[in-house]
Amino acid sequence: MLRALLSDDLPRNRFLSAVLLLILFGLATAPFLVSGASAINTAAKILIFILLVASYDILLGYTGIVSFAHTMFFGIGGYGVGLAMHFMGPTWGAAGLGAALALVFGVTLAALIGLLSLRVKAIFFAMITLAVATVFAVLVSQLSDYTGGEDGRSFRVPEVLRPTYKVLAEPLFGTPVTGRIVAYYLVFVAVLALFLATLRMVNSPFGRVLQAIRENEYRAEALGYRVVKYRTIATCLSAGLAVLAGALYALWLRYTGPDTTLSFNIMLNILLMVVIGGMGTLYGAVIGGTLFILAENYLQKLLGVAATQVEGIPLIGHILHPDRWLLILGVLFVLSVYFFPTGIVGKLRQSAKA
Amino acid sequence: MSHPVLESRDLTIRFGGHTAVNAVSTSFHAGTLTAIVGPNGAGKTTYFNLLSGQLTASAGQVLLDGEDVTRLGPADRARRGIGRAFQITNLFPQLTAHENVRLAIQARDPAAANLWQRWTKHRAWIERAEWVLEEVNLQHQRDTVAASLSHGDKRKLEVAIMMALEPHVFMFDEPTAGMSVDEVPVILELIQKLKRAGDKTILLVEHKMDVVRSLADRIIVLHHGQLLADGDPATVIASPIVQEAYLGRAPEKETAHG
Amino acid sequence: MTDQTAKAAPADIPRAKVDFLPLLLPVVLAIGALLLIGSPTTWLTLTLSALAMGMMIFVIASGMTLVFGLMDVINFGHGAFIAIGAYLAMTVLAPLSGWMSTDSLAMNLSALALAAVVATLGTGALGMLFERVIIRPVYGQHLKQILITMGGLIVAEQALHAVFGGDQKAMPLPTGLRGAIVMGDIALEKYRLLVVIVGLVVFVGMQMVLNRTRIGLLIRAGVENSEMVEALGYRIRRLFIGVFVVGSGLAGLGGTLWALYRETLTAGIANDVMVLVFIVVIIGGLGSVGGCFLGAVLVALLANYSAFLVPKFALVSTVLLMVLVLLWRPQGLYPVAKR
Amino acid sequence: MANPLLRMEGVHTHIGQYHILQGVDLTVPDGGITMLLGRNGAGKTTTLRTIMGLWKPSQGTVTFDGTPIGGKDTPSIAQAGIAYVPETMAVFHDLTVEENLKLAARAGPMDTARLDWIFGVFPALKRFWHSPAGVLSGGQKQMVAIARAIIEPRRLLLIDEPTKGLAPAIIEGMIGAFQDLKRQNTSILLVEQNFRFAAALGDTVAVVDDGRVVHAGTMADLVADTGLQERLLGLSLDAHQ
Amino acid sequence: ADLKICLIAGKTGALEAYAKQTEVGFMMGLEYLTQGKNELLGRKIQVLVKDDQLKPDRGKALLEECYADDGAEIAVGSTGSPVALAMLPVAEEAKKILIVEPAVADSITGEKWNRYIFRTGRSSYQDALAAAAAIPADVEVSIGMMGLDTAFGRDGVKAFAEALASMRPKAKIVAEEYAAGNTADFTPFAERLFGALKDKPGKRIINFIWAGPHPMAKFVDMKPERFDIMLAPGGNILPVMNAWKQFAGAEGGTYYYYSFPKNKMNDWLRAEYQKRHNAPPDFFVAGGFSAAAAVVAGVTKAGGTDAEKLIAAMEGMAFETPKGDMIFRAVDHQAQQDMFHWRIKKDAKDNDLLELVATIPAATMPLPFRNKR
Ligand SMILES: Nc1ncnc2c1ncn2[C@@H]1O[C@H](COP(=O)(O)OP(=O)(O)OP(=O)(O)O)[C@@H](O)[C@H]1O
Ligand SMILES: Nc1ncnc2c1ncn2[C@@H]1O[C@H](COP(=O)(O)OP(=O)(O)OP(=O)(O)O)[C@@H](O)[C@H]1O
Ligand SMILES: [Mg+2]
Ligand SMILES: [Mg+2]
Repeated sequence: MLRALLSDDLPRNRFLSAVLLLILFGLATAPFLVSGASAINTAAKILIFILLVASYDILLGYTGIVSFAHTMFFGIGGYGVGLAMHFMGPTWGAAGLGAALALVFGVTLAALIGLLSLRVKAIFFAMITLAVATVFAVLVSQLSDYTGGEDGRSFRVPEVLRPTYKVLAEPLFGTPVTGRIVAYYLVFVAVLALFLATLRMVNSPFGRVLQAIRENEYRAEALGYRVVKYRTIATCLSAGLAVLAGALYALWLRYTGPDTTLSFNIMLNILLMVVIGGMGTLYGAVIGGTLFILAENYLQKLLGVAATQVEGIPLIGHILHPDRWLLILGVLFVLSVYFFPTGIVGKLRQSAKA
Repeated sequence: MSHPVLESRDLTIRFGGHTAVNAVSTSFHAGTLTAIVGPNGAGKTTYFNLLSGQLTASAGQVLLDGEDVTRLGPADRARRGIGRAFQITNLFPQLTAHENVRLAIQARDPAAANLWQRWTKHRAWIERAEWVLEEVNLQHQRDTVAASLSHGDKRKLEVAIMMALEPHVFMFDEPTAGMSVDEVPVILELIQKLKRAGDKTILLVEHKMDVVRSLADRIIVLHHGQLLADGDPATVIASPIVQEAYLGRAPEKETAHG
Repeated sequence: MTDQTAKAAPADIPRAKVDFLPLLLPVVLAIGALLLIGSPTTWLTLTLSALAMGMMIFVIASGMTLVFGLMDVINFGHGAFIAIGAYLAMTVLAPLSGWMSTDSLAMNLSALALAAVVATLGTGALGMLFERVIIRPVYGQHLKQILITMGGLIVAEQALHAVFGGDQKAMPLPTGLRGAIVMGDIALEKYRLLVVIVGLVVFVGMQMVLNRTRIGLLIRAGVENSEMVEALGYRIRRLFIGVFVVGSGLAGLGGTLWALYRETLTAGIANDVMVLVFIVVIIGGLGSVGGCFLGAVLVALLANYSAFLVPKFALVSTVLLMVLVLLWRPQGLYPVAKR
Repeated sequence: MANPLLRMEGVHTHIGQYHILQGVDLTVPDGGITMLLGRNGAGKTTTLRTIMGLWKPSQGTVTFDGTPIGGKDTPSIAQAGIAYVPETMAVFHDLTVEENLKLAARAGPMDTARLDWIFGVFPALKRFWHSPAGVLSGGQKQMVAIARAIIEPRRLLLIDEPTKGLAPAIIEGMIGAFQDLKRQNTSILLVEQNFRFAAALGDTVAVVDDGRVVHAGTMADLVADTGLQERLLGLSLDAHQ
Repeated sequence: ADLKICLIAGKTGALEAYAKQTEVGFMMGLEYLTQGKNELLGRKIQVLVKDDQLKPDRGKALLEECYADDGAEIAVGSTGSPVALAMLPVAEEAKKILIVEPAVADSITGEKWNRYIFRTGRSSYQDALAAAAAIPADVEVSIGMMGLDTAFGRDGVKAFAEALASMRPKAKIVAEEYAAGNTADFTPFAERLFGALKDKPGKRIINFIWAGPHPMAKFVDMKPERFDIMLAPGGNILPVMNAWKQFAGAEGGTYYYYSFPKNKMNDWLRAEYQKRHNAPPDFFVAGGFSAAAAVVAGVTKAGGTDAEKLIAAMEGMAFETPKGDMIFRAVDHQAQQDMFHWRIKKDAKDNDLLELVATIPAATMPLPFRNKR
């Protein structure tokens, strides 16, 4: 049963299993474990990024394609849902229609990019996707009458997802059960299901072929695999999942804008999450996503605490200042690439073998 | 005589000003092993590349089972039954020997592109891959990643991958180069077995004349991209042009050694 | 080429031909633009200023193309060196405000030269550190390079914030280089003339070193198989460090030029040009100095013409140019290597 | 026999966690040609790479011309006078044939006479002088790799399977070339599968198995003793033809 | 319990310098207005400063956290307009007051407004009115616009056109150019504007709607005086304006310049700020201070922090700030405020750059209502 659910791709390391279980448990109970807006917001963001990073790993880790356009698909999902709700009102129909249109648009775009440009060398493909993503971002900002430009769009969501909607009259474990909780579990279930589905796909015969293509496309072609076809399908799959992640994120934030979905910073964050977690293993997406979002959210607070301890010490006080959190994060990037060249999951599995 | 399985008509490729394969017309029949010999740079590998689709001809045609496949890519030709082992080892470096072979087996299965099945469900692939590894005497390296194999073992894996494809046209490009003397017979035996099956078309590029002599039904000689000689082994080897162009010495000396 | 190798080359093997086709691109572009713009003075103003801007982009990008192309290292941290170079130059210029504000052009220029030298050497030295700490573990792994150099960039940018503060700094031009030379209706900023000279010197210098010495060969070979280069008896590590130092130093020089052009300075000063730098490096064909030069000129020309003719299009024109070039020549205009 | 030019004593080499060489003892006499034989995966290539410093020995000593070189870095070992032809050839694909050789000639411009001698052995190099090495045929690449090692005189050549992929005519020429080198007092350590070639060229021989040298002696002894051949190399008459 | 106020700002990211000013100004405002006791209605004030990193999603999450987890009763923020806009619905859901400072987008007190939103910061439209006021009134003027190619720039140009129409009917916009923030070469834009303006009647001015590194110097280098064109770069923070020393005579409108407003609060701010930071207070320091003034005045008047009472108290409330009195308009909660028409001095020095041409009184600026109630 568990094997089937995980598609025979078990964590293969005791410590890793424990951490994954811990994350699963934490995410499943986040709203009640720690009450408050901060915890639930962080947990939801972790969920969405796990899905987003997993979808990117299909490209990067499994197929060996470097694309800088992944946030574009994330954005398409976000804008699909956001604009549909903004213009059509806060109904489920609008959300569904927006997501469906975004999915169709995103996957078509992915197929086009794939068919047109997957023949060129890897680094050039990366640059072409960067270009396409840039043009898309410019377009979104210039069509500000529809998209809201840099300001993005805030919109309302269906009644049951709003914070003002009370599900239970009484708080449960000290947490008031509002529409936010409903929205959270909507995201949770959707992400869990999509993640397991992704796991299944990378462990299918198809997924094996992707790995072969990553390893040696020339040889794969000689075995009879049409490389461009496989790559294009992988691109579409990955894009579709990113669209869905974007749609969920918009639904959760009740806002969509270039900074939350399209910015190059997010692209880099995704890359980091993949690499820190470990490329070519979806569990890496879970670990990488969770760690990164936690760091992004709590590093500053942590530094705030640390800074009070070292206040007055000249240089250290300067460096540990909460406003310099990015400095610390930068150092952490470098260190993690240093010490986890195969990602955390890779490292754990290696140590299991030795 | 039966239909040729594979045929090249005026097959030509030019790189810039250099014509690497020059209007080669010949055909290959089921049940025969044709050895292709010629000096270095004669165009043997390039000719293979044209037949299997790695390169597209500048002029001329390739016919497979009577159909024109000149414009098809390597994947499509592989699907139609062309198997190819490369001169310069061409593996999936970070995958194990077993996975390398399994991917070749999978390629023949319509389930290869299935998105939803678990690959672990395909016991048949796994078992067959093991069997193929045994065939080339590589079972002890089953779980070694290809990059860590010694050169000779890589050559064996290269052959194993082609065997796993179960093609009906086999193209060996110097299969025994770098293989140790005690391993060469394993490969030769394998090729013999294919020959005995009687319905396979086998092409072999090889510089070791003893190997060629022991296996070939027919030899063709390429020189400067052109077809220089074609015929049964004894005649071709004995012909003075071949002695001159390829072996670079008198025929007696060569036979004396054999 | 020495006599004896010339002898060794048989006559029937054609020499590698110089590829002139891409050189026509800027010419065609300029002529097309002249037809569309109509006014020759406007066209001339745009063209001259674009040529100068192209030189500046070239200097900024040249270090990147060296490192990117020759060592196969994608240095997203290039921008950090640009910024650091600019800050170094600012630090040098601050106490020299006397030299900067006199009317003596010689004094002006020596202040700038001093600043440029310090910026170049300083970033070069930092480059050595960067190579050791950041780059070395990730040779040959593009993705990791992108990430780790990104990390380096963030650290450097934040460090600049910590040292110099987050606010914008002024970086005024010296008196003698302010304003423009006006010829009829054409105005060309004086500073741009200086940039053209520096750009040409850098270009010629790099071409000489790469084409007339063994170094260029060694680096290209080393990228492909550093193990074999070592087995031939060369210390490829040192060479790579050297290349990285030079690349970083050029970034520092570029940063100095750029900040002076902008006349203001923030830690994020390089972010605006980095996209252009990437495009130029790609269009030129990873690692080709000549390609980078041509690419820079092309990009600058196109940016100016399109901004004048169809301003809306200006934003995407350079990206489009890159895509078109890649469709025509998938390896860039002057591919160095078949990677 | 002359003093040994190269001596390996009890050399162990690990690659990652794998223990590949398990105590190799090997000597290469000065001015002679030594053949290194053994089945696939025996450790021949690893032995050469260890000498060259491309793998670091974890134990044991490697002495070249009286000075220890075990653990030194590759460039120093190369500068001490050792040249290497790897089994993968490792020609620089982006560089032309000329540039490949130019790099190998550390001392400066290539010596014209020597170049002519190389062109004599490998005529194809002359024809492809200005072509990128990447477009050469398999055998032609092998020629570039060998030419690179002999473009300047070196004390010792480490050559991994030079005949693989070469046409018989070229192999004949190569035997001559190696004998020329020997006359110029260059010693050679040669890994070879082609026993006939090995027999024709070698003065001494060492057989590697499982990361150890299991036999060392003169070539003549081995050629004479078919029983020994069979035992060490699995050579049987029909396999060898 | 303590009275908790959240201050959300983009403390890291491109606008770091702005955010720092806001924070310092806000703190100094509280200090001055509570006479250093830091108490209001007998309750100790606790300010929770949060960094939204200029990310709208983060701003939103932080504001939720403020209201729900930290128990903040009032929130102030934020630096970037996209962040502020994303935060607006959170205030409405939480039913708590959000004072927007210093984000400028018109829609904050326009179409995106809700009744929990007040803004002490000036809107783009107010900037436009100030800029328009700096245009000569009695002569014919032809204006070329150099706008930043974002919603900010485009809205700014639109607002400026409207402001001209109502305040300076003799002035006309004859050309609009928009350039991306990362434009390297402004030559084509200058050429277009010069071309459009050079044969136009009356005074010729190029007006900038810009944020970030300013193209002013590049335009000066192109010698606009050849065509008798003046440059009006718009108000900006001190470090930017300090780079304009040599452009004596250029005019424009601004929100604040430390030496312009003459009142006790500003005197104290200038003196104290000079003492602590060895520089005159800038733009956003005054803004932060004003937000603090609004909080203190509102809470005092309402006698507590209950949102409904605060709304009732603050609608139409006048309060003192370093830049003079402000009034929260009852309809859209935008603070009406004086703006300043300036000119660059003859021998300007760092931090002594502008002279006041005229104060533009709040009452004379025709600021429309754009919100739906
Ligand atoms: N892509 C290419 N561009 C230019 N020339 C090429 C290219 N590929 C092959 N050639 C040339 O074509 C000729 C034939 O090469 P090919 O590899 O077919 O030789 P071969 O007969 O297989 O030789 P070998 O026995 O050495 O493997 C060679 O001279 C080679 O340089
Ligand atoms: N990079 C590596 N990582 C792990 N094991 C390796 C690696 N390279 C070689 N080996 C192993 O070391 C052993 C010796 O390899 P080596 O290449 O020295 O053999 P060889 O004698 O040269 O064989 P061949 O004749 O096939 O070239 C083999 O078992 C091989 O699998
Ligand atoms: Mg070949
Ligand atoms: Mg070997």
